[in-house]
Amino acid sequence: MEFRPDPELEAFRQTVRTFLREKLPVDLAHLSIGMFSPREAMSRWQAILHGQGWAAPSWPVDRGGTGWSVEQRLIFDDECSAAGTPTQDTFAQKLLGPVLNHFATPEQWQEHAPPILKGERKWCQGFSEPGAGSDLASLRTKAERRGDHYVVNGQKIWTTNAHRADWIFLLVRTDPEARKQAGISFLLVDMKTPGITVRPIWGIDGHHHLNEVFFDEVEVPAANLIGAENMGWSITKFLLNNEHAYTADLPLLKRYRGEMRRLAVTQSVGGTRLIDRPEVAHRIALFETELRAVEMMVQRTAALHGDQGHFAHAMGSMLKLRGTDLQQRMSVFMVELLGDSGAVADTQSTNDLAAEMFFRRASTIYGGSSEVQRGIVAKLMFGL
Amino acid sequence: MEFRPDPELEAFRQTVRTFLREKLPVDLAHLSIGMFSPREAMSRWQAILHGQGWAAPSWPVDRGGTGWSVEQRLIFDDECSAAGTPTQDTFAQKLLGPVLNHFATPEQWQEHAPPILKGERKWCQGFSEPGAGSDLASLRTKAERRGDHYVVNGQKIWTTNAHRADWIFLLVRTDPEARKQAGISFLLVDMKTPGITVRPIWGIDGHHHLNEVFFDEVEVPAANLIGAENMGWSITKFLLNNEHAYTADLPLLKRYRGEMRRLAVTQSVGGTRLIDRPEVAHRIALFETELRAVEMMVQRTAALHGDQGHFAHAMGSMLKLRGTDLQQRMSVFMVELLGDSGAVADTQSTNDLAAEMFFRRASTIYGGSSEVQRGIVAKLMFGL
Amino acid sequence: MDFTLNTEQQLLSDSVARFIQTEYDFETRAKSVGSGDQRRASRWDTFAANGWLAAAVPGDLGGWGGTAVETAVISQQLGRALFAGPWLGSAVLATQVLIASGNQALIREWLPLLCDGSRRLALAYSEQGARGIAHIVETRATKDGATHRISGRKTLVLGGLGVDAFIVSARSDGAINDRNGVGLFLVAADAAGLSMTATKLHDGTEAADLAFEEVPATVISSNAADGLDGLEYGLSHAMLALCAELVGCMERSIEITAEYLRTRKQFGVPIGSFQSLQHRMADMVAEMELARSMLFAALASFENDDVATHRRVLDGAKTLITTAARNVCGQGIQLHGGIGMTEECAIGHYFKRAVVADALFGSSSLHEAACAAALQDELRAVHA
Amino acid sequence: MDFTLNTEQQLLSDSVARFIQTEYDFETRAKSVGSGDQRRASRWDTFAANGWLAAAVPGDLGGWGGTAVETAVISQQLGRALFAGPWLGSAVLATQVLIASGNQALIREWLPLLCDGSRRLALAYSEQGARGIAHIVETRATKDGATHRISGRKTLVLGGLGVDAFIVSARSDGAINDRNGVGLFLVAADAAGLSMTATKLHDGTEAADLAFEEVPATVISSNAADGLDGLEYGLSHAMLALCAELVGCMERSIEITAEYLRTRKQFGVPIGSFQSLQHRMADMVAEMELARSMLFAALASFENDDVATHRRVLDGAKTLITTAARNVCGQGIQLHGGIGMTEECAIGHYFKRAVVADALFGSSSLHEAACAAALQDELRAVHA
Repeated sequence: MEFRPDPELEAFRQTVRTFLREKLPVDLAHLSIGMFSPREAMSRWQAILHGQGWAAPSWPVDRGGTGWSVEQRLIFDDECSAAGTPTQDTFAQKLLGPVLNHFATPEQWQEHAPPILKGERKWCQGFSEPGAGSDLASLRTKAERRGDHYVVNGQKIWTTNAHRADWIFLLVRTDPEARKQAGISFLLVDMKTPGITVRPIWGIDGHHHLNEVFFDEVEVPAANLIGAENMGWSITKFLLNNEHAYTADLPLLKRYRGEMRRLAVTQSVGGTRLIDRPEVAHRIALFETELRAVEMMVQRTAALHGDQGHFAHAMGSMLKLRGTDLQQRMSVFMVELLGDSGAVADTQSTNDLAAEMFFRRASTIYGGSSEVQRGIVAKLMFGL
Repeated sequence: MEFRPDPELEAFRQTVRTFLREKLPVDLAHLSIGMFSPREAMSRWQAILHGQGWAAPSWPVDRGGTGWSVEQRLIFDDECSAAGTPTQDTFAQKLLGPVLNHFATPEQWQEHAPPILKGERKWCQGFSEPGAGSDLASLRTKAERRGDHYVVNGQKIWTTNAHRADWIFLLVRTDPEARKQAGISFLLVDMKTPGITVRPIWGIDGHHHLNEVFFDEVEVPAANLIGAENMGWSITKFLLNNEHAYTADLPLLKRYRGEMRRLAVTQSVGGTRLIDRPEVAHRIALFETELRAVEMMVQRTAALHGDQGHFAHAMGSMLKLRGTDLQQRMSVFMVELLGDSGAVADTQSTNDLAAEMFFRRASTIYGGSSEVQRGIVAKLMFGL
Repeated sequence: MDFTLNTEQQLLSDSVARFIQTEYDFETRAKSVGSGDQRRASRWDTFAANGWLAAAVPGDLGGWGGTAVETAVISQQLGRALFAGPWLGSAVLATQVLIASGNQALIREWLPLLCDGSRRLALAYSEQGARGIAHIVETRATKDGATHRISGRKTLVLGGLGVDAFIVSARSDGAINDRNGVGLFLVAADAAGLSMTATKLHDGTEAADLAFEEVPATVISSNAADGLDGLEYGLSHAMLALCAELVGCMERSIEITAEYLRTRKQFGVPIGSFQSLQHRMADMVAEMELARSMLFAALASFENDDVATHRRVLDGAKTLITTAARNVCGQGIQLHGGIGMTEECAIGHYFKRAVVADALFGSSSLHEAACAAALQDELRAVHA
Repeated sequence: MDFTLNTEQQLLSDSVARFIQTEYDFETRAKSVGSGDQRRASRWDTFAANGWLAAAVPGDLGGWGGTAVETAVISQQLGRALFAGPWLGSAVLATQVLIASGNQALIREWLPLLCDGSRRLALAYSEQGARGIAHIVETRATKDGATHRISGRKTLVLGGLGVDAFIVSARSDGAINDRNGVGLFLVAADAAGLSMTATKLHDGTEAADLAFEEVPATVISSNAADGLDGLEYGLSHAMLALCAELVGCMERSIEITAEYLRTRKQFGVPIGSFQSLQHRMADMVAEMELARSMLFAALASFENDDVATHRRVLDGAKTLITTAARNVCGQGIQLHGGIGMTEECAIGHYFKRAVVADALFGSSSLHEAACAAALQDELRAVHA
């Protein structure tokens, strides 16, 4: 056990910082505090990363990635967040990517990976269904094999960015007889295929990120099946088990900290700056302490590297529990710090923070709700 | 809906206050902050109350009680608490009393009620068993009818003050064939009966309040059976459903408030009184606000009077949940306010508060744990 | 005290409930909020015809002679439906401030018109640097012959769109924080030099920002102490209304959520059968009942106590109740899962109202600090 | 950074674990704590023989050359067993303050004797009006020829019974709050004018209160700045030890509770099958892992950062970790039910240790206030 900073990682941080200073266009920086970047900005930024050879921070070198360690990737994310870069396409990079790299045929990989690396194709994820939320395996969208095609019928919901995506990766039921997990397959579908209808879901943050996606006799080439038929559940488990150190969204929490500090010194009440009010300083200081603990918990989880044992998995769940809870408490307090304008929806300056706060109510719901995470932790840690 | 104070109740409060000022002996006042008063003090105080005609605040007039409304009793308790009187025998007054008044034969009443009123006989409650905590109905202590006696064998646990009590009221299994609740009876037993062994349980507060009580072939006259054989469970439900407005122990919370205020103005750090430190004032002010809400919730519950409907019952459970949680948080903070002496076990001045705090960890366990209360509320309020 | 509605109050409550049921269901509300034409949708004529606008206006001024209790009864019902019209801003806040101002001439002139719904006022008192605290005022009033001229900016003028005139707080003397020097003025909505920016709050309700440049104004109370006292008294009345509204919000949130738990299935069973969710619901309803109790405590204090005491209790109530509302409605979203995050589901709107409510009339942290300061003053005075 | 124990650390950890297992189980501990003869039971010879007393002593001073990390490794194991001997007071606190004092002559004289266990020191620094804050000192030191004379009172001298000498902080100049004027002195345990009162803390550990009346003392660091700096540096080391100990406490509390949940039955099933208890356990372990992460963050800061920064991080760590320990161990009692309230059940003792820990070296509220003040200083300096 040893807590001196690693000089190689420090050097890496400097490299990233220099790159960002030199290569991040001013008009792409700080476009939003937490939510998705505009599609156009993402594409431009992805192309710049591709030019640098940093197109896929989480992929291995022989697949066009950087081969970075989890620690390096956390530093990269930290610096990108501080510099305010656009986001990358998380669905393509972190969810589909590992699946392509691990399960795709060479032909499949060649068709789908390069457009991701270059920022030319955006993906969305078709997992949840109206009747299958926390109980994902009860999904009912079905794909029937007819010749060299699957014909897909059914409905997905909560599909983030379906309206901006080019392709979707889908879980479908290919064997209606098999029990729950057993009959599920993993399918890649072009969003332009006839029979797909995207219907917007407006969120309580006043934005349109989520969608319903309807499939009506959608023909999908059988070549778009990843892995074998009916092995979709094990692919899903592989995909969901990947990123334990990321569940707390540390860069977001750090941006919140920055925002609070900014408000504390720029806002005042009765001529007194907020930071000079003890109750405000007290609250922010407590948040900062907790954030420091979460940050170290992320480091600990990162240091478990590829470990897929019970403890790593449980740490991912615990990080999500604590990180998202902190997210929600911090963002509510940020809005409180706004004072009167914290109530107002239509001013650009404050709307970002309030919309961000409303949006983050979902953090404890998606990606395995807090209730599901508690169940996982109890089972993994105590066999309860 | 109308919030003006009731002049009759205000006048009643003055009457109680005058009585306490005139009749409470100085050497009986403020003997402890929260826990049981010494037996001797209780007896002397009960005799004084008896002389005043106030021996049983919760009993009807024709049974030797005061016939006070719940509101009057709350005022009486409030004033007694402020004046620091010894406690009355809760087990006799509030648990056994209503049972005697409702189910006892005239002979039984005549034998047991007057000694309670005069303070001559102390009672304890024999309900819990090692295998029957939250699941009370699974109790196994059995009473076999042999002629005009029952013979009791088994074990009770968590028996508060068994070592100081003269009698015990017991739940026993009289029909081993019947299912759970059905075969239980309610029995009164003299603690001097041969075959009863009391073994102390030392608590984490360093005190001996609790006991195990063992019954080995204990002969109890059949005349000591309350109600019919095997109707003990309905008596128990009657007894436990009685006092919804009391579950939060409001007088205790008010004493805590007084204690915090006292510490805040008498203790200092670096020459600054605690009350002048913002973080201390902030915490106490928050507690006081919450206490004010609990106090009004008690009033609301009291105003439901004899109502035994779902809502009154649920209010009792909610009051217990919130009141005991507040108890624990306040008592922990009280100990924090003690500073260095908060760590020390053997100084009389501070030990009271710390022991009190440790003792109150049980508040969320006994009398239906918080988990049980939540289940009751969910069921009564939502049918879940 | 009496916690049940008397006959008149019950009729009042029923009449509002009937209006909600027949003319203001969630869909109607959503449409009116979306259309930007809330004033018509708010059916001010109905409010007048039913006497709601006169319910808490003293009898000798042509009202029904009710108190803040009647305001609370109406507000709670409106809170259940998330009523988005200018009830709080005009019917409570402006009306009560006008009454409390003591300017008999203006009261006699305006009050009948406010009660019959033919005229509407709004109160412009907060500023970005005041954050809802009444005595912090930068807006200046200077005497100009027979009239006054007002210059400055006001924020969060509730119900300010379409009013006939504004009541405006402005300072003729003293520094930003001084209690002395703050008066109340009446400004016609079409006065020269007054410009208005319509704003929409997160919950869809309308407000306005006002900018004053040498705007001519009529004095309501130039007497500094009277002006501020009247303003604060009216604000207290409105804070009670807001607290009652939030209790209504929580009631309905809990009902909606309970219904969802009974019908929504996951893993083949209604999710209400999961113990963790049952217990969550129990905690939510307990928090609501505690908040309702705090509302009652604040109503009682407003009725019975001196100004310093009732302000302190109201500060506490504002904090406790908005915090409870954010918790309860936030958990409502959580228990709904994804659907709770959507604009079309009612639950999220209740949460939004709770967030807006926290920003109105001063945020929780400000009120908590005020409670702490009041406690310090009290204890320092007693233990000097 | 490396979060796994290296070979030496693993050996160290294992050797302590073996000692605990073979010679210090819960019963042995209970006996030694009850007997009042903890010093013999603490097996100081074993501590010396295994090198634990020298583990964090620099190599050039005859130690093993470890750091606070080695102290933490040992403390965590001892925390698991609630070790009640003078480890924290003598082996960590007094030893590290002596080292940090920079008085080479005294260090050369005492350190070998402390490491081989033949002599023991304790630190007397806190006072009732100081509450663990080092620079608040009322005890006076006056020069008297070649020696100094000390007068005043010290509280909570950990491990103070049976030591050979005390390190004492005393003020030769300045007011109670001044950082200048505080020096460190060595006072023989049998010095004239020194009187000692043995105290027992809630967790059974021993401490002492000291009263000094013109007690002759040797200067360790009369240089005011050096003395206080050394004292605070040693205190930081001991705070880390205490935090590590609490992580050990939480680990064991959770293990004990999990085991209880698996075996204890109610309603015919192990209580660990109830979802609400499973989720509670998940929250407890998540809180523990967050606390462990905070410990690591504090260790890292102590190693890498300047004094002002590491003190701030340690202030945060002390608060976050003692709060976590009180929560986790308190919930441990709750999940045990009645049995958890008894002296003979281990779980309550872990809670008691957490309560004592909060009072040591300054309570949570003081440390939180210190964090808030540091944040204010930082932000004011940047945004003047």
